[in-house]
Amino acid sequence: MNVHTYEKIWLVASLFLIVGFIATVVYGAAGAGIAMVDASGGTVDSTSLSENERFGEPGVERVGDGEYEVTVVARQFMYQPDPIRVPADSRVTFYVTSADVIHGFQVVGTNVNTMVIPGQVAKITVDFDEPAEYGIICNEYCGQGHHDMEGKLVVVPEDEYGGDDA
Amino acid sequence: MSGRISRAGLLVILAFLVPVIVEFRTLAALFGVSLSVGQYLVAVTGLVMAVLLAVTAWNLRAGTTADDHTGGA
Amino acid sequence: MTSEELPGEELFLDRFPDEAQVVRASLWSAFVALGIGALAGIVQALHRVGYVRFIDSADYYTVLTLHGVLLVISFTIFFLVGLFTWAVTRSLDRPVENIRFTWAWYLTMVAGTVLAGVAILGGFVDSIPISADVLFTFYAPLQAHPLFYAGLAVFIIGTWLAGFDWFRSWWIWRSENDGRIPLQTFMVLTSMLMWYIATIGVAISVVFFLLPWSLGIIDQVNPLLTRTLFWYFGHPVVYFWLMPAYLLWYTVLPSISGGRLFSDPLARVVFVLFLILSTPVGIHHQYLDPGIAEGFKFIAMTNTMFLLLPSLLTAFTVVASMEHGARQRGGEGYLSWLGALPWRDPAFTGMALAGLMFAAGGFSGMVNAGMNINYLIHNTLWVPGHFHLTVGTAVALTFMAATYWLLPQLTRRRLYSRTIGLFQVVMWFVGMVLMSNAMHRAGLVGIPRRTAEPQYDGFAFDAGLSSVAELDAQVAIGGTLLFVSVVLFLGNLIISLLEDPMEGTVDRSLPPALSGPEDSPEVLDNLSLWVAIALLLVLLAYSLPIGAIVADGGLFGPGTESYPVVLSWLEVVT
Amino acid sequence: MATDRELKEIGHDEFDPVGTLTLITVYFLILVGMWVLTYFVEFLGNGPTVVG
Repeated sequence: MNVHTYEKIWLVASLFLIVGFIATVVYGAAGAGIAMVDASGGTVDSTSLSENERFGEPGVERVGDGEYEVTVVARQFMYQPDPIRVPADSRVTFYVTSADVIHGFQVVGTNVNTMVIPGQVAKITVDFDEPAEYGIICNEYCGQGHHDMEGKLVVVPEDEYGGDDA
Repeated sequence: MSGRISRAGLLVILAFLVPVIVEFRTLAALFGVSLSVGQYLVAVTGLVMAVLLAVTAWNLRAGTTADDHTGGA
Repeated sequence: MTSEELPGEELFLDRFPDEAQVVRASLWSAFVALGIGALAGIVQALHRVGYVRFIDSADYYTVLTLHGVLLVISFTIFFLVGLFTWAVTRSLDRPVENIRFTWAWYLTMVAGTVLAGVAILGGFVDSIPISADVLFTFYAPLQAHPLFYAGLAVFIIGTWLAGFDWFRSWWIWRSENDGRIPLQTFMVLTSMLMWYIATIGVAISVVFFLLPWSLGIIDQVNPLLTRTLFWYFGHPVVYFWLMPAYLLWYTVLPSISGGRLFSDPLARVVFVLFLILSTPVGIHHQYLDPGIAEGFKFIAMTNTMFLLLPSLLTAFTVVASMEHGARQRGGEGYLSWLGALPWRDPAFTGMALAGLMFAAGGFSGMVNAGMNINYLIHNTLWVPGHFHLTVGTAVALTFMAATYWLLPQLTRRRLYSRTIGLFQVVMWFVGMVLMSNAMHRAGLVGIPRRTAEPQYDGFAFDAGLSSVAELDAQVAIGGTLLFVSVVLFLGNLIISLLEDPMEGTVDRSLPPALSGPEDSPEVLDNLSLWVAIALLLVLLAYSLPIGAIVADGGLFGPGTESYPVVLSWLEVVT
Repeated sequence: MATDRELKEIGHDEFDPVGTLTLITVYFLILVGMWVLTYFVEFLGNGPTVVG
């Protein structure tokens, strides 16, 4: 095959680019510690969430020193609980599932973003260092009221954080 | 290049300027310069004028070589 | 071999009158879809930014479904079947084997489109309990009327039959001719093989799950499974849209530029890479899905990144072919040769600008492919910003530009106005620069896609260096320019057809490549080998994830109900 | 229509796509620059992020 020298140079540069992209993403995972949402949340019967041990009562629970678990149910067209209150300087694990169709769960302006699929539990852990107020939006079309589906996440200063009941 | 820049070529050059024009304020802000709307308008008008002048100068330099007329084939 | 010239300068229309009729019908079907889809597009753009609102926000999603389905399925694929019929017929220089069969697949596709279209349009009329506000992605458990799924299935069967038509022409050609597969036919065949492999996913999803479920035969489906099957098809379909544009860039654009294709062998390599790599990547649309292990996502990312290779190679080969044209026209220097290109020709300028926008879309696609960076941009406006550069410009603008070039040989009419044509393609470019630039930036600050409202109640988006209002203005102005551009395109075309037929002929022969097929290894034409490798990669990429999804949630899901998106059944709007 | 005086035939061996190399080098640099900006500034510079 008759490949021009310049084109060979470009082929090598392209491969360099591709490997560079993959290396960056690997750095993000291994170096910066970013984990992908995966299958570790398990599955759940979305037709009987109220009887489910975890999702029967969506809310915030303190599970350790500075560690919290937040159970969220997304449904047309709201999140439970809303707002979600957690203290600053905490490590929060969200368990998010849907009671009906596919939704999104995106904390606006951050890198916290996951799909919410009925039958699946999205489990994501996030460190909140500073007090802040965030909007939560559904970023997957979920029906005619999709644009009304929003929630709030409030990270309150540690000393103002009252209880686990959100 | 020997030829002049045709009107079609100028149209394409101006089209290329559009992203620069619309994001001029953002670009400036990235370098720490905040422009008022008035300053922005002056700046982008200047930018377009500069390009038009450059094209005219180029065409004068290149003389009167005809535009290309081929196309489609 | 790559570009057998039609004897003399005979028009395609004269040499293959029956085929030209099918090609024209396909192209017109595409343009009807383009017109309606563009109308839906402008309604949406202006509603979404809050400038002009005459539809209810609940109906926004009907408009969005119409826009998505008509433009990415009907417009692109009808144009594709027309172009591929032209390409196979002219590059093999033989008529189709049975013109009635050819019309049969065309009519099957039309029937499918009408069925799905009726289901979607039903969403506008409250009194009709038919609707399909499920968007182009139709994720269960949102449920459309069975007509929607049936229409989709019928449409895809039509494309399968079309592929058979082209394969049959090639099989018969092969029995009568020696040598390499002509380049255009090679491109059609590899694209169709990719399509056959890719549509397995959507066929299984629709036939075994969604259609029976919408008819009430089965109670529930596994939403993650049907979603995964959708994306099994949903990524390669974007290459299916793109392949006709590539075919035009490789075989027509060099000639319009006044040059010759730089390398026929590399063009073949590129299409083989697309055949092999297009399908085992779909999970990159599901980086943020629960229920799929990180390792599977990583494999999908690796495949996706290597799928950049054929596009990067294309960038070089196509630009080099244009440069060859420019130099033959007297262009010189490192960059000033660009001035020697035929910028007055709307067919050239359209395709060149489309290619440039594809280079920009390539960048945002690289970001989409980067697994963990999806936390930043997944389902934000960044994503439509990206694909309006790829399918919305690289493909759509190339198709419009190519239509200017194809028109005389298909209709014996000259283009009514080249000036309007030139303005039209430049206007598309400018409109898309504004719109997609704003969308990308809006996505980076977290503004979502697919929503009817510009703002939310409980918080405001922070657009950093600029403002949300400025981004909205760019979307509105850009969207308006795009709509005007489509109107100019269709108007120019219609007026051209009303003019008298032209005298004589036009030269539409395609010169052979600089480095011809004789330079390429024979193995490139061994299609069975590439199909086998493609299937193997699909098995490697998908058997474990799909196995895990079914093992965890069951074939019909861990428990879900149905959510028909039908106005009169669903009383949910708050 | 045709501008024959300018048209010349350039064959495979006498054609060095140096202009293409120039353009594609510029593209390469833009890609690398934009990637670094998007990944390290826009993404990693943004927070909070999913860590588990």
